[in-house]
Amino acid sequence: MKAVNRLGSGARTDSAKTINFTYNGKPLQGVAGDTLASALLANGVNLVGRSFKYSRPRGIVGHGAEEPNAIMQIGSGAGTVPNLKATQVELYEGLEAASVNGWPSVNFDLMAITGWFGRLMPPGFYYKTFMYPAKLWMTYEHFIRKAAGLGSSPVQNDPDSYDKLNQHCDVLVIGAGPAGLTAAREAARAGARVIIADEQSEFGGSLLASTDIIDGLPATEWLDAIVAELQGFANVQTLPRSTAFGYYDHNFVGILERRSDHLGLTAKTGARQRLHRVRAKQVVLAAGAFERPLVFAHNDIPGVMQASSVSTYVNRYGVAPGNDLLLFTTNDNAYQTAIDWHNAGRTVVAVVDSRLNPTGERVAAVTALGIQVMAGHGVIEAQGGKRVKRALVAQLNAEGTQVIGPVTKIACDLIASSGGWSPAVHLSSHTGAKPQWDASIVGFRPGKSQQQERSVGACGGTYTLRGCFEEGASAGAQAAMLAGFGDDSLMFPVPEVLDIQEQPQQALFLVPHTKSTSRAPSQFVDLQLDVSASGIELAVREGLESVEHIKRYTAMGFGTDQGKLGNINGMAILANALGQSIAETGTTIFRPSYTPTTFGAIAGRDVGELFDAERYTAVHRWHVEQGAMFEDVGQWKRPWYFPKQGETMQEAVDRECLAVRSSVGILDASTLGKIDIQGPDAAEFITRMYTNSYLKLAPGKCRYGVMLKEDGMIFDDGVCACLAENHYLMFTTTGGAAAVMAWLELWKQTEWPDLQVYFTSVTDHWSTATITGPNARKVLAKVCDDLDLSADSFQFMDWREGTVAGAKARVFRISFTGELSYEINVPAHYGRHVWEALMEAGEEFDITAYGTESMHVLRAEKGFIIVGQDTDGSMTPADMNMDWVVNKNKAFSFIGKRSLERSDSVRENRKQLVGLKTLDGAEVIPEGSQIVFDSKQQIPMSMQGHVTSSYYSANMGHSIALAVVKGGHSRLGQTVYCPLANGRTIAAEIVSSVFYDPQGERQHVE
Amino acid sequence: MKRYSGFSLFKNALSYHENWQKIWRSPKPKSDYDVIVVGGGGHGLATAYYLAKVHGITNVAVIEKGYLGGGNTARNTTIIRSNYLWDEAAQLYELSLKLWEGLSQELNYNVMFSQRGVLNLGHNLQDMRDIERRVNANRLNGIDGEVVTPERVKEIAPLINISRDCRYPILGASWQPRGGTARHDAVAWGYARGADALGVDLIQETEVTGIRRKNGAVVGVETTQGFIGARKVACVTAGNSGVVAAMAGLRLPVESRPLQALVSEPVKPCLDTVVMSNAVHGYISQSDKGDLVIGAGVDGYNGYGQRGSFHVIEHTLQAICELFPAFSRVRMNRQWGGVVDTCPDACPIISKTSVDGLYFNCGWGTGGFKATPGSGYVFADTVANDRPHPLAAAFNIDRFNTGALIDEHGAAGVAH
Amino acid sequence: MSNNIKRESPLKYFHRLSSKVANRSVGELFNGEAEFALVVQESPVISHLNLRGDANDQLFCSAVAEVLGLMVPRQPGTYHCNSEHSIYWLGPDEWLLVSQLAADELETRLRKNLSGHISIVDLSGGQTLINLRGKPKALRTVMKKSSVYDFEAWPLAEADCGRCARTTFAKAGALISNRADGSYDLVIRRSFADYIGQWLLDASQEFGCRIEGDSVN
Amino acid sequence: MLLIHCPHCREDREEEEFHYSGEAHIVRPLEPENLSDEEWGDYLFFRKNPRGIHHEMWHHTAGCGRYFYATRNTVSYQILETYMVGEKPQHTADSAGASQ
Ligand SMILES: Cc1cc2nc3c(=O)[nH]c(=O)nc-3n(C[C@H](O)[C@H](O)[C@H](O)COP(=O)(O)OP(=O)(O)OC[C@H]3O[C@@H](n4cnc5c(N)ncnc54)[C@H](O)[C@@H]3O)c2cc1C
Ligand SMILES: NC(=O)c1ccc[n+]([C@@H]2O[C@H](COP(=O)([O-])OP(=O)(O)OC[C@H]3O[C@@H](n4cnc5c(N)ncnc54)[C@H](O)[C@@H]3O)[C@@H](O)[C@H]2O)c1
Ligand SMILES: Cc1cc2nc3c(=O)[nH]c(=O)nc-3n(C[C@H](O)[C@H](O)[C@H](O)COP(=O)(O)O)c2cc1C
Ligand SMILES: [Zn+2]
Repeated sequence: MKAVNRLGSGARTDSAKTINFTYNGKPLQGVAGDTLASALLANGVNLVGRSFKYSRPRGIVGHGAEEPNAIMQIGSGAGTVPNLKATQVELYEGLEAASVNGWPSVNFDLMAITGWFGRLMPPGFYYKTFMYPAKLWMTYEHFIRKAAGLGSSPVQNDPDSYDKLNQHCDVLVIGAGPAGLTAAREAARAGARVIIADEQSEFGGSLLASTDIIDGLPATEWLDAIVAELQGFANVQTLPRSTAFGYYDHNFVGILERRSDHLGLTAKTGARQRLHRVRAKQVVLAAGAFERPLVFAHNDIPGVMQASSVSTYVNRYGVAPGNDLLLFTTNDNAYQTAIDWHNAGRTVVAVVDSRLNPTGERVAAVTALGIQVMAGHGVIEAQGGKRVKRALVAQLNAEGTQVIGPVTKIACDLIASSGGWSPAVHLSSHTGAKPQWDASIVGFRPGKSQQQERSVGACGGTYTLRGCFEEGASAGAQAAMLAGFGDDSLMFPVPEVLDIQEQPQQALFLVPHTKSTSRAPSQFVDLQLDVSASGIELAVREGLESVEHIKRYTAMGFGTDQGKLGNINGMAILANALGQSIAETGTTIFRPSYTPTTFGAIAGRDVGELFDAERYTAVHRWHVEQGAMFEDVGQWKRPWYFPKQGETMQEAVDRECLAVRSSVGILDASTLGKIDIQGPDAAEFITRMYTNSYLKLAPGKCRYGVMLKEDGMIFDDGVCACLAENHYLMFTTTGGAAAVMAWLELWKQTEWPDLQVYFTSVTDHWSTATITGPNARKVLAKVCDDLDLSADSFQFMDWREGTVAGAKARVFRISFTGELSYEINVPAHYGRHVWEALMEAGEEFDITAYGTESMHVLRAEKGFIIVGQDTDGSMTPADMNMDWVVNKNKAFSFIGKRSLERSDSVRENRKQLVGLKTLDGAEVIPEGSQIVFDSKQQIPMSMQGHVTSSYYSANMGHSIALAVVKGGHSRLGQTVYCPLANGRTIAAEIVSSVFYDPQGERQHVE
Repeated sequence: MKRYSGFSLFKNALSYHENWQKIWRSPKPKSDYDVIVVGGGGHGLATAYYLAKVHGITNVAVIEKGYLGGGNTARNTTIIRSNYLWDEAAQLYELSLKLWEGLSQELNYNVMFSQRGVLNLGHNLQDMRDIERRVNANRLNGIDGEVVTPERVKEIAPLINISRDCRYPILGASWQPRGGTARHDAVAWGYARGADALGVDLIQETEVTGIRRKNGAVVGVETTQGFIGARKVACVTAGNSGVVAAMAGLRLPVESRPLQALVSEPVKPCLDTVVMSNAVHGYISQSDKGDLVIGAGVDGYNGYGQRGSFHVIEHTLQAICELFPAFSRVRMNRQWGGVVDTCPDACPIISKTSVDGLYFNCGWGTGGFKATPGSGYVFADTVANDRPHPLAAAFNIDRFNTGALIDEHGAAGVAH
Repeated sequence: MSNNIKRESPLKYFHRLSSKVANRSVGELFNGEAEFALVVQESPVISHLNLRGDANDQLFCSAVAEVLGLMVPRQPGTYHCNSEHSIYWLGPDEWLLVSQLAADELETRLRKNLSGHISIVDLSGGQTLINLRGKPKALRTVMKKSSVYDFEAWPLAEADCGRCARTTFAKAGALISNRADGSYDLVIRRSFADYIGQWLLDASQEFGCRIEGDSVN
Repeated sequence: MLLIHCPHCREDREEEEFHYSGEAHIVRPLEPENLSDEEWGDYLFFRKNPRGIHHEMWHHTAGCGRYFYATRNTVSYQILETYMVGEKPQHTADSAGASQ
């Protein structure tokens, strides 16, 4: 295919360097500097897709972020990306592009849809139909869903990685057009740390397509110089291809930098995209403005384009998207498009100007070229199928609300329209600033600043180039000053440009037709979602009055362009239908993303194995080497069980549990939280936090405690040891460690600042090896010769400092298995050494490493609870049969005490911890089973409790379970039932929660 | 009220849609009502509808400070399910689910309730215990649900990652087939249209600024349009409940927090169910338009800003990329926030108050959309009869004094 | 304590690992010999002590100063150091001492000098000090990738003092300080060390990074 | 995304370093036993939750580990001041004009 519309090199393209790409499988050529859109237009591609609802043919209308139609699937396979706007895709060798909506087959009668079916689909039609018969809705929906979506998500994992930078700067400039560039230059010269970002591939904004002369130079040359100047500053970061997508509180701006997409989607150069998380002291918004299209009948036919886009394609890319241009405008500025088109050597059929008497300098220039200007006229309808063939032009009344003359048909294949400009108020709106209607510019200006920001240039409603320079420069200097740099005075002369005299524009939001809006051919407002002027009027007729209701009823602005093209027209049409002003009607809310932002980039590096930190103990590598299976407990990886060759989990756990009770086992308990507590008030403080008292705990002694929240419910538990006078060590659960630490600090710092006590987390400092079982002492004795381990001198609930395998250790004689146990704590850099020494010492006793699963079984055999498994935030110590741990007579009303006396806490029939013994001992009740007293009832059943922990106990030779049952403590011996999902019911007897060694004799191995 | 149907659509198309009736009137407020419902979200509108429909109380106004359904009703990720843990909550949400099942027909307005099923994923052993416990409770309460394996999860949501060697592998899930989503706006509009047709006045763009009392009893509300009298005032103002309660000198056990959500650009159907994960913290479904609707977390701090902190969005998308690595190249089109009224036990308050004639329905926090029909139903009954509906009794505000909380943090997840 | 027992520093299993420049798929670790823009050096096990006390108490300050030969930093976010010890501000009444001296010896000396309400806690096994040095751009970029803190705002460190901050590092935390040679010291927790090692290799893939250290000492 | 001035670190720090810890200045009753269930329930759960000026506790979790107070507008999210435990706020709902 020949590039029929290629004029040669544009200001930013090089026609000597060709680039091959495919579009819907067809090979095409573009040139260096092209976007996909300019290359498609160069090749004469009219149709780029079909509309969402009515499947109407659509062509490219814009040249940037505002493009609603040219939505493409780029690339294939794992690297594919859906929904890129062709206007924002830089061409690269081998690019594959495909339109996202079913490509029309030749025989497909496109207009039929808009004719009749289209009329059956006014806004809100879903809500009015598909209701009967009710059961068919899911079928209807199935078909509705088939039509859903634009492009397709990849189905393979993303091969790319993404990156983030936390940036801090004094002045952030968003947009590198004339306003932004001058702002950045002034701020940089003042010495501020400056970041300037622009969404486009190169800096320059509108200057990239400008024919202006600046400081005596062609705009693009002047541009190259200032960009080079900026890059020369050490304190400036220039970020092209970088979109500020969201403006958040306290001057936090998210910027997405596309680093390699322009090289090819599979180009591997490190991170594909980078998210800059910018905290700026001051922000200058110089994001430009969007040209507003004119809304006339069938304004969606391919070949209807934005006037500024036509100029951009001609000047910047060297592409003329058609032959015979008809320009339709309400303002002087767009006349430039006629001049550009004429200079490109193509025909300007006519300029249709809605104003009665346009006389500005550009108008004069156009007339001088011999181009016909039809003042006081409007294009009321475009005609054509897949491409504009002609325009229907008619005389309008002065207000532009009525057709008052005959309709003439003017042949053309390109209609450029300009209804004026709308400042890009998006980012300022993100901050909560409400855009303000300003009739003098026929547009919404950014509202009052809510943050340290200002909008300059076209973004603030200033449209002259000189004005943009002036505003940009002074905003840059001012922002720098407010950030602490310079004195607000300008360092550079404002660039010299020619002033062009312009006449006021006309406000025209809906071009009248000879037929009423409801009967005229569709006049599209939002092209992506097929929202038309008649749809908006219909919604108003149906009683919807709020602009937000209109948005939601018609879907206006919901698309991937977020209404950049159509919203202002839509709001004005709404205002008119409601008979109120545009100011009263207001806008919908602009929110991030300014343009869509890649999920992966927002996720950054924190994906896959780095999704969350994995915390390891000092012995972790040993566990890995032994082939342990791991369990996630919070961020920790804990060995779950250590299967031997060919063992099932149950076999491994049985073996581990038996080993502990018959000889000795070893557990890595390093993950338990440990808090060092020092200070004269330490005992008092600890006593306030636990339900029992620590005032009399002597050095060398340990005590088990339960901590409640103020609501009286169990929050954490663990042992607390007195290390020395005024010095304690508190153990917490693995998962509760951070929460307990914050809890202690909260009370100490905010409620009792006078108590003298300090807390320090020592969780990571200590590596803990628990050896447990009747032979535990013998093992320890082999590697420890400075402790008297005899039962009398080192008693249960004592701790001692000694040397274990050469390392200075704290040894705690506490037990979670009911067996003789020593928890050996050594500084973690000796952790693995000591562990291996214990393994070696234990070899003769067949010492067995066990994991959390066996630990759970062993403690359940003893009826010890696990907070978070046997409790769920609604359990008191009494519920857990642990009244013994509550000291009600302490002087200070410990945390949670008062709540234990509330009526619900003392209610009978609370769920209480019990043991369950299945009638068939081989049967293990699934954890989480619900308990009923009467198995014969109908559903809904009256549930009386549930199973919290349940195991097969190899030591007992039968299954055991812990459960909480209503009134359970007085129901020992009763039979309860667990109805399972598979229809079976397991019967079990309520027994004591202590299954093994109820007298606690096994502790006392001599 | 003219009924909607395929036929009415056809007929109106013939006349270029020029003759549709108004969905609701925009009346001037009367001086006096039997009941004023403060708050025109889904719950408030449903309350008004059932007051009129079930209890014949039609001299009712709904007063809404913005546009109808513009609060959290407009901002939620529309997940509907009833698989709550405790009996009290499960029964309330199940009543709701049953009402959802006939709601489009009841209202003659298609709320697009789509029973595409809801998966709640488990990523560690305790998650799985909790899931077992909840599903068992649901079954015995007559609520559908089952525990499914990772392989079954993959069948239901083919793009999900069930590999065992990711950071938080999926160990299983609960699956409630009757759960799903609905079109949130349509719910508000359907109830509004229904209530309006029964005579309820819907007063928009009018803020209640005070609650006038006499001898300890309510006599009406001050509004930005002046005083409006009422015998009973029923407040259903979600995130603003604390502010409204303060007008009557009351405090509530609720805190208002920003909760965020986001949508991707529309993509072709690739996720036909709702997937939620508490542990990695994200939840996702795909709308009928094709956008992925993703719920993010609650911000750490109180706020009335309808916007939140960006790091919450970052975390959510990390979770989504963890669950669905293929979505990493999909793009975020829009994000927003709502102000949710969080209760200490993650359960609502549906209650009379210490002020005669003043009622509150709030505290739905991150999960009240699914309850809209049931909440309106039991609240209307409570207001009409001045005593708690049996299913609302447990949700009395007194529970914060007695301690009889209904801790649904597990089943409520952190947010949905 | 006997000297022949094995000590393992927290980052031991990452010593001599490096990231390939760019193109590296996540998680792929290997030994390369190329030149690396970034070097992560774990110091051998040294003493880390957490010290608490009243900064407004002259006696406390002078007693600490006497033991260390260093002023107690009272200015938030600063540290002082000499050839043997460093003392970092962690909070208004909290400091970290990193020292070449054996932890129990230092603790004993301090306790002997100090009185009143204080706390000294040995954390030597629980954390490790790693130094990040390299080409300025690489270093700056990786720091920006890893932490929300604005390190560029710091003045250059001097030989005997500089700035420090406890802040986030990836999804973990760290005490970060600058050194006179332009490099950064990080004190991180042991249980997060592997994660941080992995993070650093990943985050610096565009430059190349190598982790060094004496694994056993 | 808040930028919070930690009065201990005397620096503006990123929100990610902090944890919000609820309403400030709620004093624990000295003798909980003597409170009625209502009074105790009020202390436990009932909060001001204002729309506007709010005094709240923050914890500099990833930083100095200290708690402090902040006066923040819950609508604009503007932080008017941060101050130490034990200090009184300079800005109150009254001083800032109506609490919106
Ligand atoms: C991001 C997000 C996601 C969520 N996802 C889910 C989900 O997936 N599933 C689910 O079940 N729930 C979800 N929820 C929760 C759900 O949205 C809410 O619980 C539910 O919509 C509350 O409905 P409502 O009618 O009570 O409140 P709203 O819809 O908020 O209505 C309250 C109304 O009261 C008005 N009002 C307030 N003050 C006054 C006053 N003084 N005068 C007059 N009017 C006033 C407000 O303007 C508002 O319109 C989510 C919420 C959010 C924010
Ligand atoms: N006479 C008229 O009617 C009229 C109307 C409008 C514009 N103009 C002309 O247009 C120019 C306006 O200059 P300007 O500097 O204000 O704007 P500009 O349009 O030249 O530059 C704005 C730049 O901001 C970028 N941008 C926008 N949003 C962004 C975001 N979120 N993130 C990153 N980058 C973003 C754009 O890509 C663009 O490059 C002047 O030359 C002016 O004369 C004239
Ligand atoms: C379920 C659901 C789906 C949505 N889908 C879209 C969408 O496709 N496009 C869009 O722009 N916004 C979408 N939104 C967001 C709304 O535009 C809007 O942001 C949200 O309702 C909050 O209102 P506000 O932004 O006006 O405050 C959706 C919202 C919800 C609740
Ligand atoms: Zn701090």
